[in-house]
Amino acid sequence: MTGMDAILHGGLQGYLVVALLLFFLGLATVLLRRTLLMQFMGVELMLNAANVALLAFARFRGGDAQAMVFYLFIIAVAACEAAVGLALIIGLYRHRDTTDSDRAASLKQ
Amino acid sequence: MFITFALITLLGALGMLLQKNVVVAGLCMVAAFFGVAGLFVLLANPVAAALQIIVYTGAIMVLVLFVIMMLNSHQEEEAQASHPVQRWLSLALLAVLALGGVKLVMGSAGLKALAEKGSTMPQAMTLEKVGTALFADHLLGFEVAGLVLLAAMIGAVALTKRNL
Amino acid sequence: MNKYYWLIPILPLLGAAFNGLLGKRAGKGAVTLVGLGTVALSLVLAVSAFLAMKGMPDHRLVLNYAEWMVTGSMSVPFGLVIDPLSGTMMLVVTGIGFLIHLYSVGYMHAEKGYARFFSYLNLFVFFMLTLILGSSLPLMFVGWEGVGLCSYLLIGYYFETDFAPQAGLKAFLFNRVGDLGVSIGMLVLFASFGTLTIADILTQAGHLAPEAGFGILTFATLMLFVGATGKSAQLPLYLWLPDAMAGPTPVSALIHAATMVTSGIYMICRLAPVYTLTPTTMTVVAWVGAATALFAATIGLFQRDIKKVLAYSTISQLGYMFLGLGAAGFAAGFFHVFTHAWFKALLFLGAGSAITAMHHEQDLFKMGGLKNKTKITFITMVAGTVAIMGFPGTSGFFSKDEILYLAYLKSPALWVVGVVAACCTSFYMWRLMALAFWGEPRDHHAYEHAHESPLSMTVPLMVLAVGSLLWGFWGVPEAFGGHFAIGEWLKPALTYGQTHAAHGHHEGPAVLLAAISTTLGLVFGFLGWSKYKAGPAWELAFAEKFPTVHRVLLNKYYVDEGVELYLLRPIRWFGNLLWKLFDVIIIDGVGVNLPGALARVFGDFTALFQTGRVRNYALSMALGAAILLYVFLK
Amino acid sequence: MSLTPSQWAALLPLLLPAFGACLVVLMSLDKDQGTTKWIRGAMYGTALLAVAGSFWFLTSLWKTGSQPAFFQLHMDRLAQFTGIFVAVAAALTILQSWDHFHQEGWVKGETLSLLLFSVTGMMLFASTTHFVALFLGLELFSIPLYALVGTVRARSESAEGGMKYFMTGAVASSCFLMGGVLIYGLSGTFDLAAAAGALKAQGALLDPLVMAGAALMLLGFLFKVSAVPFHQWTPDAYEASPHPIAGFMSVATKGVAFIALLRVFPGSFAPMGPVTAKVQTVLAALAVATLVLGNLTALVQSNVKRMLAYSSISHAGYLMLGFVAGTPAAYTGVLFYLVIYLAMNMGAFGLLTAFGLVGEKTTFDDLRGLGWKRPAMGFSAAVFMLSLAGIPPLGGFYGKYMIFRELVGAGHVGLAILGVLASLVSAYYYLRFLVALFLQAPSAEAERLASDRPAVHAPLAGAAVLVSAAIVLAGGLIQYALADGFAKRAIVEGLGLIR
Amino acid sequence: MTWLNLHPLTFLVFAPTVLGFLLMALPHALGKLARLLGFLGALAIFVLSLAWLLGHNPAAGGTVLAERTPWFTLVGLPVDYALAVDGLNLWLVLLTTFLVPLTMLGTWNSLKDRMGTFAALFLLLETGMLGALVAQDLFVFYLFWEAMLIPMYFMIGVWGGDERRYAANKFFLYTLSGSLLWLVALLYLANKAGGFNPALMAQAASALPFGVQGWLFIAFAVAFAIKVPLFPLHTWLPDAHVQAPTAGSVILAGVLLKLGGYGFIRFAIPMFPQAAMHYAKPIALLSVIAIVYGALVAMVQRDIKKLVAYSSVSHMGFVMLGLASMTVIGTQGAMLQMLNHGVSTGALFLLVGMLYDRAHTRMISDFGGVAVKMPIFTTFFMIVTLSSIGLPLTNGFVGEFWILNGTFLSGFTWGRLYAVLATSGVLLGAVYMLWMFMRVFWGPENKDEDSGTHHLHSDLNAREIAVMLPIVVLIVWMGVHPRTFVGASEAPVAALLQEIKAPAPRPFILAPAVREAAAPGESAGAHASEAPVSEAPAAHEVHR
Repeated sequence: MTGMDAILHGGLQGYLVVALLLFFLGLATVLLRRTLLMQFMGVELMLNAANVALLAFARFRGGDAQAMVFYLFIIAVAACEAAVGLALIIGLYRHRDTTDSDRAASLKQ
Repeated sequence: MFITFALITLLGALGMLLQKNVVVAGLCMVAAFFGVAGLFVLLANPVAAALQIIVYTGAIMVLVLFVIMMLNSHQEEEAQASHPVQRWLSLALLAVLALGGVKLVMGSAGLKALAEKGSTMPQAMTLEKVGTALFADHLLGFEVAGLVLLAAMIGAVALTKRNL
Repeated sequence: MNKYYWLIPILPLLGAAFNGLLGKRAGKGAVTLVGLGTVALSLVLAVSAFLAMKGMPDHRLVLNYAEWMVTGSMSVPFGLVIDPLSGTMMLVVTGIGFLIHLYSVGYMHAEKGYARFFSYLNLFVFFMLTLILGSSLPLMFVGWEGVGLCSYLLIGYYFETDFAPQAGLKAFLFNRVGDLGVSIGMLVLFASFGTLTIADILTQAGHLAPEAGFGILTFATLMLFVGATGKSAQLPLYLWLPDAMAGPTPVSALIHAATMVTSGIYMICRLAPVYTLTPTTMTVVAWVGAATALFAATIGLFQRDIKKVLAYSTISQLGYMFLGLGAAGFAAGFFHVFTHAWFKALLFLGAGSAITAMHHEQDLFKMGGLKNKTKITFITMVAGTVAIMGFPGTSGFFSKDEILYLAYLKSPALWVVGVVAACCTSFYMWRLMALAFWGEPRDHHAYEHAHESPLSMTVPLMVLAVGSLLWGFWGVPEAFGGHFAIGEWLKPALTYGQTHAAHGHHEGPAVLLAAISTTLGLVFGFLGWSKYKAGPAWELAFAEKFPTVHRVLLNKYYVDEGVELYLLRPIRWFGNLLWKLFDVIIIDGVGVNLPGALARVFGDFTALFQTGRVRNYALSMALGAAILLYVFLK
Repeated sequence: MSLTPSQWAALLPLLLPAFGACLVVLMSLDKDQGTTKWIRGAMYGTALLAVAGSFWFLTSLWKTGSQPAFFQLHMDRLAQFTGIFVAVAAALTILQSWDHFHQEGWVKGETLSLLLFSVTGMMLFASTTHFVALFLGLELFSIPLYALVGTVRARSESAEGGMKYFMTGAVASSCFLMGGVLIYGLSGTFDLAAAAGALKAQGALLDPLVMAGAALMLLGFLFKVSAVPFHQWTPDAYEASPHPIAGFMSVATKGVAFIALLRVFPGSFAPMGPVTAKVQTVLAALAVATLVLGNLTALVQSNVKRMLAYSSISHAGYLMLGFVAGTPAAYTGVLFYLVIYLAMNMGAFGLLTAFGLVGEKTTFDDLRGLGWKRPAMGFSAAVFMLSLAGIPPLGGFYGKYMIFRELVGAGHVGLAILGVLASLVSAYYYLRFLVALFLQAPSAEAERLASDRPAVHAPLAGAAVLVSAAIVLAGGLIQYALADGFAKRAIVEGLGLIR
Repeated sequence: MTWLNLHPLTFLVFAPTVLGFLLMALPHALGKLARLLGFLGALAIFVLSLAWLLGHNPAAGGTVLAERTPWFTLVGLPVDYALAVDGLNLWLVLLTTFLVPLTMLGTWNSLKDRMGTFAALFLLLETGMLGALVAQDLFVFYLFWEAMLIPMYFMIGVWGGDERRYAANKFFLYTLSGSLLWLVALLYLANKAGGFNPALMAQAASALPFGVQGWLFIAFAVAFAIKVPLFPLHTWLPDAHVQAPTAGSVILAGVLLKLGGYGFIRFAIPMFPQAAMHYAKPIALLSVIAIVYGALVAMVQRDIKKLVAYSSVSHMGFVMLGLASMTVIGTQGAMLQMLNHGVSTGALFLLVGMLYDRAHTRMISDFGGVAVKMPIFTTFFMIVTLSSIGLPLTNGFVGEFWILNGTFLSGFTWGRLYAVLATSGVLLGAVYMLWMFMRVFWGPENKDEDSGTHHLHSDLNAREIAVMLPIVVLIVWMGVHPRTFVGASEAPVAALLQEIKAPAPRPFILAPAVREAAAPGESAGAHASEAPVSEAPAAHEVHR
């Protein structure tokens, strides 16, 4: 399989393209959305993109268990980030009564 | 199959990006996660697929949705009236990066070689393999991951609760 | 005895130190004793040194005592050189200096700063002797600047007044302009001769042909001459001298008539062998001298302040001396220095005596009729006046005549200028005499209390009067049957073995010239006396008839005002411009503060990127990612 | 898998803070932790003890010279150096936080425990070349820090700063992760040193995905060192966090990130020539941007903590110049600089506590005249500020000296000139600190407030400041011991770079 | 005791620091005690330095005391802890140790608070100055050079006038800007030479292309020129001087400025002889401009202290001119002029300080007739003024005379013209100093209620007289027997100039051959200064 074929038919390149696009969609969410929760979801998406790439590589490395272990850790870390991130968002909401990141901009210059 | 799951994933993500309603956006993301889980199945990795659904969709996304409800921020307060520089620069940048990424993937000789070599290699990811690797090679990582979880827990509590 | 000759200048210095530091506590008697005693001792030593010098085969005594400025190729010692020129001058300074010290005892007895005055006076004698005796140009320069300093201090003696400090400052600064010339001259001479020791320079110069080193020596001598115009109040640096009359009268007599102002002439004589090499300079000197003589004489015509008249007269006479020098008559010029020292000191002291008599009234128009009250002063003043006008047989006659004769030989035009100046001199001197001593007293109150001065003041007057009348016979020229003894006497000091400098007298109508100038002088003297003997009425009439001429002359051609307007103000303006524009705005503003301000502006600008919105932060990170990827994948 | 005693000794420095953290958490379960003295004392004592134990084991390890490597850990000299570095920073932070949180009116064990977790993460982060461990270490020290920044619940800015730090940090770690995954994908191993070797063997050094992976990993490090344009979280996070935490972040995060950068790029990736060249190019460009932007923005700050934040950004610029020079001596300079920087910045932030400045904002006006009131603190402040500006004979000068020297030696004269000009600009705002302390009289308002408030009593923070000042002075006086005896050995024996 | 025998210079340099830190540790209330201790310590150091430096002097010009021991390498280049006192710095060291206690005594009551800290900073400053003067390794020199900034910064900033913060910052940043760029050059050269030994660095420099040498020299020269300060890098000086407390001004003028000139003669010129000669002309031109410019600007100042500050610019211009001449006479003149300026301008600042302490104003227009109220003060001021304007037999004359002669004789074509131009500085010096003197001291007493003169109630007291007397003695001594003060530097200077192959002095040759080439009757002025140079340079290379 080469080129477009590989992408379209589930070759390694295909997974990577999906991973990269997912990654950039996540980044786009962070850059374009202003609701903190959305941005947070964008970050989760970016982590997930890394997961897709990781596991795709693992598959093409003959089912590398090392990568699978790393995937577990990444999930754990993602959960941690979720916990702390959401806690921070809640903390901010308590003070400002908003989850609009653009309105949480009193620290500047 | 691949193209289906890939589309589910990407469209879900795109929907999340574009959807004004946060709850709906969250649901779009759940779809994307399902798509990813599908991809994992295609990658002969049912364990990962299961974990993806359990942890991501089941735990993280529920948590997020819960917070969304709690904070009562169903909708963004204003439409996407962000600064045009931010918006257009972001879009331009993302476009360039995405195109560049695709080109990169296609132009990578190493990747191509790997793809060709890897398609012939054994593929299955079993729990046994994972367990061995986890407890033989990554004992340290395992412990550290535990610490990360503990720290995150303490942190989250410290941030939201008056006392432990 | 040689070992102790360094005491000649040092003794007055010690006197100055004593009077300056302890004088106030020691009391007047001690001050007088030390002030006069040190000068007297110095005089005695000077006579001894003079005799010792005469005993030397080549009439030259060079004494080195200690090193001073020694580095690299420069070696300037502390040393003395005594030869006929400096020896004579040394005697004049110590002698007349002593007389003036003596005179001051009377004149200054009531002053508050008695000790300070004597300290300055002694210091002046020290510097003057250093100037004269110094064995090297820098040492001479020590005296040169030092007498300027003393002049400054003495002019500013009445420092609580408005005018005196300014006059002092003016004197110092005009002198400094001249000193600039001397400094440059020294630089050139050192670069030319490799030494600054006078004897070495002169010896070397003696072996050079005229115009040796082409422009260089001309430049050097001209620069030195600039110094001379400053110190000797010649055009264009004469302006300070009239103002210097703000000082006490003995100061005017000592410094601004007899000694310091002649140091310019002395210096040129000292360097005569070098000047001989530079005819261009000599011509310049002659013309500057002649011009000054005439210029100052015309100003002197209508001055009302008795000391001002004498001041301009001094400037004029100094001009004569330079005229003499320029006409290659170093001896003649110096001869006039010598005679002038006597009669001008006499005139100043006489004027001082008259001023004291009139209770410090200096306006001639307010004097009058003093000849009955102050006999000695009157008689001695007459002696001085006839001497300065060149009455046949007096000292002034011989010295002035010699100069005019030499001037004629150089250029008849110089002679004409000289004669006109001489006529003016006769006129204003007799005007002065007539206004002060003849006629009716115009200030009766002052006149009633007028009295003759004490002995300490009149004795010097008498001594000086005799000298004024008789010293001329030291230099009777050949035309009048003499052999110009002073010229012979000074010759070794003026030529330093220079052979080509020995120029014989050309034939010329010497007697005829003398007759013309003397007659004219007498006529103008009589005119001055006759028009004023009854009071200033004639002048007032003249002023009405020719208002412009009178006003211009009375206001000294408005030179002071011109200098202020066209020189000093622009300089101050320029200084302000440099400061406010260049320093504050350009260097500090543009060079120093602007970068600082720009940095702040840029800082304010960069701070704008810190918007506080996390999306923007993420964008900048994405931008950074793009940059990283670009660089890595390029 | 059982560990040998020496391996335990090497692991203990990491374990002790983690144990300490758990213990402190247990103690803080007490409801009266904020009020009961002995519990507070026990919490702080435990934390200090944990850090001190870690320090003790590390120093004894350093003394024996053994450099065990097991699991994914390389407890080599560089790791030991890092451990000591972090332990000292943590100890100073703990001392300062005692006073700071008392001044703020709340004391919580969680902050200490989070700090200790962070310490463990940092030590791990800088002592491994295995990407999995690296990533876990990164997260282990980042996540507690996110929480610590947002921990001042009384202030809305605190949560805001924490949120910003978290959001940007999460993006950066995603990128870092993606980079690592790409490297893994093409090399087949998570061990970066092995990966570099494998890639070289495959001839895949120039593969675009490898390059992209390296670039994304670099991004992760640059974010942590707050290099422009990844720096924008820094001022906000510092301003938001409690003073001691800000100090700890500015010092430890940056230091550890630089050391990990050192270990990964010039260290593990050394075989990858093209990558090294690219890193130097990009660091040169970003260092210029960092120096210019950091210094110029610091120039116009009126808030002391923000000024210090921008100053820490600009210091990242100097340190990056050391990487541009790229010689072992330059890396030694970087380590030396970090040590001094640790003392300078911990000291500078400690001053805020020592002076008892609490509340929303700390402006230069609040500092006015304080130098004379507290002479020892004032003296220390002068030491820190002048050292930050790089004025000899203080420690900060020698760090810059080594870096600039190697930079010039490597032919980057232009960069060196830019660097010194940046120092010149920085001197202005550091002087401003001293101007406020010594050259200005306190405002009437400040005098009034001071008379109302009880006298500041911050003995521990004061002690921390004095210790920091002593380190800075020592860095100036016995610089050779610190540079040749400590930093250089970490580079030469730890990283295996020989000059 | 053995340690002291081995490290006398270390003791001299660091004893002030130790004492200074002790004083700093004294409680605030003991300020007066600290002041006394500081003074006594400084005095002791002066006495020690006199005893050691003049007592140990076996041969004039040689090294008097020296220490050298390897210090550190800091992962690479070796730095030697090398200190030495030789002919070039002997008297500058003594000037420093002399001025410090003298200034302390002279400003005894000028400060009202924080006297202890001030004394301590003063002692720290002394360490910086002494260290920079005796350092024989460029790294060590740089350390001390920069270390001087800190105490001076605080002295100006804390105890200065109304604009003190601006002035202190300006002083600090101005000086730092020069020295930082210089540091880059230093590092560049050190990398080439493999160390900071000046001799090795000079060797390495000579191997570099001329263009590089030129840039390195410029970097050195700018750093030193800022300190001197040479036009147009002088604008920090007026601010710093005016705002600094008296003691700061004295030491700033007395010693700190000297280090710039000293840096040239010790390092910049010997290390880059070719470049130094190449850039001698611009430096000399700037010096001449500084001389005239400083004087003109000084003339129009209204603040006495600012006037003196600008006079420093003018006087230090002479120093630079002398150094640029590259002749023994000129360089020796510069060496002497540095000492002169230290003594005279230092004394002027002291005197202005004494006046300010009494009148609380420094504006010229606030005074008038001070001589009536303070005769002793007036006398001292007069003497120092005369020294400042270079009256013969005072110190000012000899230095300026040598510099002018050296420049005039210089082997450079521009020498003669510049020397002639520079003489105008002597005139202008008299103008601004005496004009100021007249307006302040002479004239009718200013009876205005809030005038400065009105506030003058006492003449100098015994302490102040005791401060001024040594200065007056020095002024005369240096003027009458300058050899005492430059004898030591004669041989090193001559050796240095020979070593760098400075162009031989070019006297005028009054030989017949030259005479015939002349066009008779040409205008003398322009001719003399330039013509022989341009027409027949070869003929004039004869060393007289």
